[in-house]
Amino acid sequence: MPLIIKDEYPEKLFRDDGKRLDGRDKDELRPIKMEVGVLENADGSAYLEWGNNKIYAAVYGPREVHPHHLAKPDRGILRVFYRMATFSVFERKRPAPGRREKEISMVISDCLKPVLFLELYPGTAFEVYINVLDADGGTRCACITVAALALADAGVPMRSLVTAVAVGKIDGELITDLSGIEDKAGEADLPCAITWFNEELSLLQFDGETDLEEFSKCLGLAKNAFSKIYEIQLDALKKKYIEIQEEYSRGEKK
Amino acid sequence: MPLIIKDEYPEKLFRDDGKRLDGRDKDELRPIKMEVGVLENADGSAYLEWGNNKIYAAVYGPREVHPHHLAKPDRGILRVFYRMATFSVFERKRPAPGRREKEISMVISDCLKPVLFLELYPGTAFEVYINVLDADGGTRCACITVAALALADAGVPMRSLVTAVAVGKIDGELITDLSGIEDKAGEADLPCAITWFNEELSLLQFDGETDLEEFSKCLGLAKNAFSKIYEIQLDALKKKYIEIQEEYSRGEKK
Amino acid sequence: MPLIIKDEYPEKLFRDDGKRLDGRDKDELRPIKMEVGVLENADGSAYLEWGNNKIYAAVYGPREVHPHHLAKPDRGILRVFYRMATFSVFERKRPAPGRREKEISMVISDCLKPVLFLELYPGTAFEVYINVLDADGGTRCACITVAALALADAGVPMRSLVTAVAVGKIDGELITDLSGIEDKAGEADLPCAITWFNEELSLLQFDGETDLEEFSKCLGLAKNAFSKIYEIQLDALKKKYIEIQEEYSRGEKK
Amino acid sequence: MMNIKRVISTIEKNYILSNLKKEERIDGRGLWQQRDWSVKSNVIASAEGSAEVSLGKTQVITGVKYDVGTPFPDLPNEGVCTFMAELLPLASPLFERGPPNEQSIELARVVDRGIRHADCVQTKKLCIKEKKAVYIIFVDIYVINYSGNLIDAGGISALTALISSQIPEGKWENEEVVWTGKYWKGDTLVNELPIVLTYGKIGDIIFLDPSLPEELVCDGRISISVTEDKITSIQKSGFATFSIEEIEMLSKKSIKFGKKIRKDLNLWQYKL
Amino acid sequence: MMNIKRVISTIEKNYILSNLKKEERIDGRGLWQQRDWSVKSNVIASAEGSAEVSLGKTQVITGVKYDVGTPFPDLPNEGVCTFMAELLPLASPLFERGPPNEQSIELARVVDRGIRHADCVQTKKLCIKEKKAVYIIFVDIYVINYSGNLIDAGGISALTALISSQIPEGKWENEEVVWTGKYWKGDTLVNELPIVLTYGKIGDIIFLDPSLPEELVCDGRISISVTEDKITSIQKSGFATFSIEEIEMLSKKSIKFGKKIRKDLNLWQYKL
Amino acid sequence: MMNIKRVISTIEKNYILSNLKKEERIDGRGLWQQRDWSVKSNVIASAEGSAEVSLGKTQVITGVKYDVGTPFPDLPNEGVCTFMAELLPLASPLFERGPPNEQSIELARVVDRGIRHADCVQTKKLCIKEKKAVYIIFVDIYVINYSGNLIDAGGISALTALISSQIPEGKWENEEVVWTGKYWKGDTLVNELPIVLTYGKIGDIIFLDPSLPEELVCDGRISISVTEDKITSIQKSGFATFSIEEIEMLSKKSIKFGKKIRKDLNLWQYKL
Repeated sequence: MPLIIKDEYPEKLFRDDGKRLDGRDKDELRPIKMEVGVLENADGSAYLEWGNNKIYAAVYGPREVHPHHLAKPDRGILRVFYRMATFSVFERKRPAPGRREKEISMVISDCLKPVLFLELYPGTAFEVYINVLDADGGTRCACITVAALALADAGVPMRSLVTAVAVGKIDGELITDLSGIEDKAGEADLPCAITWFNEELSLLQFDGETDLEEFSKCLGLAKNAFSKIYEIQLDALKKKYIEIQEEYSRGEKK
Repeated sequence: MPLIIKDEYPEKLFRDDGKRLDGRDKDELRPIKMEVGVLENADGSAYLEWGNNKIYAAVYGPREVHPHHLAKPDRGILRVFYRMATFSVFERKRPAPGRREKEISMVISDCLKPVLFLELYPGTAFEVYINVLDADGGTRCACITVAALALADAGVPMRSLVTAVAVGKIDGELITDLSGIEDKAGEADLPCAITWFNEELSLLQFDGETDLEEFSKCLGLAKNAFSKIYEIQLDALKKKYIEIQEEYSRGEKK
Repeated sequence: MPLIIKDEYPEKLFRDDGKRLDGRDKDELRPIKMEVGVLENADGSAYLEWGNNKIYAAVYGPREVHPHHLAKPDRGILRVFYRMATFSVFERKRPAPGRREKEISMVISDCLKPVLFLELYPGTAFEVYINVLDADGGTRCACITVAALALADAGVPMRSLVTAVAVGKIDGELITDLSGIEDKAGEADLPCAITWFNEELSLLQFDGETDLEEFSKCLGLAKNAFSKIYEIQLDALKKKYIEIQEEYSRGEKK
Repeated sequence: MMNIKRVISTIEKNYILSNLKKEERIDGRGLWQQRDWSVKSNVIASAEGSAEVSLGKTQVITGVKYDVGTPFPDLPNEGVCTFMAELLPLASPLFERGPPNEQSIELARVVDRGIRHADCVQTKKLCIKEKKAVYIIFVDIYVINYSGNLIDAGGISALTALISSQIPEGKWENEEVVWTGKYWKGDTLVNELPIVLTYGKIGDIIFLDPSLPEELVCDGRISISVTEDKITSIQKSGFATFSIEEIEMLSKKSIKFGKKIRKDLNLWQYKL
Repeated sequence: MMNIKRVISTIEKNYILSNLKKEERIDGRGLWQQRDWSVKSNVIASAEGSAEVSLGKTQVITGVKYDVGTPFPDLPNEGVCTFMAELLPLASPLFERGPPNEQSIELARVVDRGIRHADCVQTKKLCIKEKKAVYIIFVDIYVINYSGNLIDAGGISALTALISSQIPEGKWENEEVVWTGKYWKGDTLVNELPIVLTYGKIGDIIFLDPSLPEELVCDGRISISVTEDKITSIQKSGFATFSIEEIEMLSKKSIKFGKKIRKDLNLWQYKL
Repeated sequence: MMNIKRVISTIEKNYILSNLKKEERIDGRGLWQQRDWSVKSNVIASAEGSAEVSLGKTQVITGVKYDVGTPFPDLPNEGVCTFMAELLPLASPLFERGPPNEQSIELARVVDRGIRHADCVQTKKLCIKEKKAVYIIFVDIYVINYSGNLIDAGGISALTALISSQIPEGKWENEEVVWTGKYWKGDTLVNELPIVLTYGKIGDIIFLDPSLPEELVCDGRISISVTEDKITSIQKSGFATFSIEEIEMLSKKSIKFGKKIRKDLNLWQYKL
C-alpha cells in the first residue's frame, strides 16, 4: 500500500508580497554552507548544505580499476556513484540504486570530466562517491558543486572548479535556484554547470517549455548565480588551508 | 493488476470448409520469408518472417570467451541468447530474461551444435543472438531456422544447415506448422529439427498426449515440411551470393 | 496472498505432569541421530536428525578460491553456505538465499574457525555447504554440530570438535534444547557452542530478557548438554572408522 | 571455475564406449536396465507432502508446499502447480552456487512438462472460489547426491511427494477463505502416473538410465514421459541427433518400461 | 570486455576532424544535414502500436503495450506512460548483454523527457476510474542496428508507435473494468509532436545527427527536443562543454529543423 | 579487491597488543572506557525522525520513514519495524559498493535484535485497524565515517531517531485510512532504552568500544544489549572464544555501563 498522505502542491508559488514561498527574491539563492576535508578515510571529501539538501562527497584515487576490464590503457577513468538515502525524500526510496541514480551518476561524471587531466593517469580510476542524505530541489547541481570541492580537496589536478545551479520558471516567472516544491510544481527547470577554465557549460539539462527569448534569460540568470556560488566554494577551500597553516604554525603538523 | 481482456480461444480450430482458421490446409505452411546479411555490424545475420513471427539472428565469432572460465581448452563453445521483445506477445513480457528464455537458448544451442566443427576453435566462442520481435506459434523452430542461416552467413564451417518445424494435433487432427492460436488451443505440439548432413533429428520436444501410431504420423508430416523450408533457406543464401556477384561485376566491390 | 492458517501457539508450554509438550523433562535433549560419510562426491559429509531437524553438511577443500580476490595470501579461508529448503518451514521460504541465511552462514563460520588451522592453507578455501531440509528449533546449533562432523570426516586437521546447543526460558522456566514451538512461543533463547580444545564458547547469541543470575544458570544447562551431544558426535565418527576397518579386514578396501 | 572432476579422461571415455559396444556397461547393467529404486514418502514434517527417492546413488528430496492466491484472469477456476529444482553444491563438485542455471531449469521443466501434459495434477480441483481464490502448489526438488539421471529420479520424487500430500481444505465464506479442518489428499491432486524415462546416446549406441560417468561422456540424452499407453512429453538434450527410427523404437520401449516401473514402485501406496 | 572495434584509430579521428573543419563529413553530408529517414508503422501484430524507424543505417523498432493498474495516490486520475530501451547485442559488438546500462537508460530517459515535457502523451485521458483504474502504457524501444544517433531515431519511433496504437476502451462497472469493444486511437494518446535533434561536438565544431564514427570520436553531444516553437527538453552528454552562444544558436536551429522534420515525416498519417 | 589499508602490519598489531597487556590503549583510553559521544536529532527534514551520532570519529546518520500496509495474518494487530544498514564507501576504503554484505546485515540485525527484544518498539501501538492497516516503520542506518564499533553507534542513533520521530496519526474510516492531522510522537513508539555495548578481544584481553585499528587486529567481538537491569541480546562475532567466566563478567559490566550511558546521553530529551 503506498503512502496516503500526499505531498500537496500549493496553488501559488509566490506570496502576496511578490516573494517566493520561502521568502526569497526571484534571483536569490538559498542558504549554502560548504566544508572540505570532512571525512578522514577518503583521499578528499566535502560536505554541503544547500537549502535542505545535505550531501557528502568523497574521492578515492587515482587507484586500481575494479573490475579490471573497465580500465583504459590510454587514460584514467572517472567513476561517479550518486546515491540517495532512503529517507532523503518524501516517500521512502528503495535501498537499491535505481535507473535515475545511474543516469544522474553519468550526467555528473560527464560534467566533471572536462576539468580533469585524465590522460595523465592511464589504467587508473578516480572514484567519486556522492551521498544525498536529505534532498531538496537542485540536488544534482548541489552534487556537482560539492563533488568538485572533494576533487580539489583530494589534490587532483584540475583545470578549474565546476559550479552548478538550476534556474527555471514558476507561475510564469523566471527564478534562480529552485527549491523542492518549486521544482515539482513549477513549469520549467534548467540545471546547468560552468567549467571556469573556459567559462562554458558542462552540464545542461532542460525540462519544461520555453521559447528562445525566455531561454536566453534563463541562461543569464544562471551566469549570475554561478559567480556567487563559486565564491562560497573558494571560501571553503581557503578555510581548510588556513586551518592547516595554523596547525603548522602551532607545530601540530610537520 | 493483470490484463482483463483475455485472448479468448475459439471453440473450433477448423472452419466448416475443413480449412484451418487462417485458411490453410492441414499440411500447409504459413508464408515464410528469409533474408541473410541484414545487419551490418555482426559477423553474420539473418531475418525471418514466418506467419506473424518476426525474428532477427546475428552471429559473432569465433571470438574471445567472456567470462573466461567458460572457455574450453579443447574446443570452441556455442552460446545462444534467445530473447523475446516485451511487445512480441499478448501480455507484455517482463524485460529481464526469464527461465523460459534460458531453457530455449539451451535447446537451440544443443540443436545447432551437431552441424558445427567446434573442435577446430579451442578456447573461443560463437555467440548467436536471436531476438523475437513478434511471436506467433513455432517460435523456437523459426529461431533455429534463422540462426542456421546467420551462421552460414557468417561463414562458419558447417556440416549442413538445420531446419526446424513444429507439427501437432488440433481438434483431433494432425497438422503441420501450428500457428499461435493452434499451439495454445491445440492438443499436442511437436517441435523438431533436422540436421541435413545425417538426416537425423537434432531438436525433439513433445507436449501433448499421443499413441505410438499418431506419433509416427507426426514425424512423417515434419519430414515433408523440412524439405519445403530448406528450399527457402537455400534461396535466401543464394540471393545474397548473387547480389555480391552482381556488385563485383558492377565493380562496386573488390 | 499469504497463508491463512496460522501456526497457532499453545497457551501453555508445560503439561499438567510438569513435562514439556513433547514429553521431555526440562533438561532433556530431543532424540539425536548423526552419521558421517553420507555423500559420495564431497570431501567430507555428515547427516543429522535432531528432533525434526534434518540437515546435510558437506565439505570441499582445501581448494582454489572463487572469486580469486577473496583468497588471503597468509591463510586459508572458511566459507560456510547455510541454506534452508523451501519446504523446511511452515510458510514456504523463497528459494533465493535471504539475509537471515547470510547472517547465519557468517555466525557458523565464526564459530568453527577457532578449531581450524587456517594459517596452514594460504590462498585456499574450505567450503562448507549446510542444507536444512526440515527445520525445528535450534537449527543453527544443529548445523554447527553437523558441520564440525563433516569437517572431521573430510580429514581437515582440527584442534577439537565443536558442539552446540540452545538453552532458554519458557513459561518462566529454564530448559535445555528448545523445540520449534518452544523457540517461537518462549521467552528467551540462548544458542551457544563449545570448542572442546579450550572449553570456551565459540558461538554465543541471546535474545530474550534475563537477569544475571538466570543467565548464569542457562550457561550451566548448556554445559551439561554439550557433553551429551559430544558423545553422539564421537560415536558417529567411531562408527565410520569401525566400518572402514571391517571393510579392510574383509578385503573390500586396500 | 575449472574443476578437475569435470574432466573425464579419454581412456575412461573409450573404456565406457567399448563396453557399450559389447552391450555392457561399466556397472554391469544391460543397455535397457535401470538402477535400483528406493522410495520413501513423508520424510519432511514441515512439508505438506514429501519424498526421498534414490535411483542407484542419485538421491533427491522433494517437498510440496501450498499457498492461496488469486487465479489468472483467463483461467478463473484453476489452481496453479509450479516446479523448481535446486542442484545443491553438496550433491556434486560440478554444481555451483548461484541462481538457477540451465541444468536446474531443465530438470524442473522436464519434470513439470511430463506431469502437466499427462493431466496428472488436477488443477481444476485446486479452486476454492472462482475468480477469487485458488491453491498454488509448489513442488520443489532438491538434489542431495548426483550420480547421473536426475530427471527420472526427480519425476518419481515429484509424483510421490504429490501423492503423499495433504492440503488443508478451504471454503469461501464472507469474502475470505475459511479452513474446514479437513484435508485434500494426494488422490484429489493426482490423476495419472506419468513415468519419465531418460536414455543416453554415445555414437550410435543408446541405453537407459545413464549413470554419472555415462552422462559425462555421452553425446546427448532423450527423456520420454509416458502414461499407461500414451506419450505425453519428450525432451532431447545435448548435441546427439536421433534418427526417426530410433525415436520410434524408444517411444515403444518407454511405454513398456513405464508399465513395469509403475507396477514395481506402486506409488499409490504412499497416499495418506 | 575489450573490443577491437571499440578503438577508433588516431588516423581515423584526425581524418574525420580535418573533414569537419572544412565543413565536410566522411559520408558527404553538410554539417547541418540529417541522414535519410524511413518510417513504417504497425509492424508488430502482437503490439498495441509499433514502428520501425531507420535514420541512415541506424534502425530501431518500438512497440507499445498497455496494462491496467491503480493510479498513484497523488495523481488519482492520471495514467502512466513508461519508456524502456534495449541496445540489442545484435545491433553492435559495442553492446553487451545484461541489465540496462547507462547508455540504454539515457536513451529511454531522453526520449521520455522530450515527449513528457511537451505534454505529448495525454496521461489524464488514460484514466478509467479515478483512484481505481488507469492505463499503464509501455513504450519499449529496441535497437536493431547501431549506426549512430540512437536518440533521434528512438524519438521518432516512439512517437510513431504511440500515434499508430489502439488501446481497448475500458469502463468502470460494478467495481471492475469492463471492455466496451471500442479502442482509443493514437490521437487520444498523443497531443503534440516533439522532435528531438542531436548534435555532436568535436573541438569547436558542431554538427547535426552524428554517424557512428563521428559519435565514437566526438567530445560530446547535445539533444534538444522542440515542439512547433518551444524548446521542451535538453540533454548534454559526454565531456564536451558548450558556450552560451552555441547553446542559443543550436536552440534556434532545432526549432527550424524540427518544423522541417515534422512536415517531411508527417507522422499523423500513421494514425489508424 | 585487495586494499592496502586492509592490511595492518604485524608491528602495529604487536604494538596494540603490548599496550593492551599493560591495560593501555593506543588512543590513551582505559580498557573499559568508551570514546566520546555526540548526538544530534532531527537533522533530516525529509525523514519522520532522524539522528546524527558520533562515537569518537565513527559517525552514523539514521532516518525513520513509515508506510502503511496490511498486517501479517498471524499478527493482525501489530505493526512492523524493520532495520537496514548501509556501509557507504565514502565512510571507508574497506567498504565496497554493492548489495548488503555480511557486515551490513550484521549491523542491522544486532541493532534490530537489541531493540526488538527489549520490547523497545511498541509494535502493538502501530496498528490502525486490525487485519486491515498497520504502520511499517523503516529505520535506516547510514555509516558516514568508519572508525570502529559501528554497532554501539548504530544502536544509539536508531534509538534517537525513533524517539525524535513524528508519525502521522491515521484512523480507519469507510474502508480506508484517513489522516487526523495529529502525530504519534517518539514516546508512543519507544518504550525502553536498550543500550548495546561492544567489547573486543585480543588473546585473552578484553576491552570496551574497539577503535578501528583495534577492530582490525582483534580476534573477535561481543555485543551485549541491556535494559535497566536485564540482558536482552548478545551477539558474538569473529573467531575469538570466550570462557563462561568472561561472559558473566561482561554481562555484569554491561548493565553497569548501560546505566551510565542511559543517564549521560539522556535520550528522551530528543522527543519532539
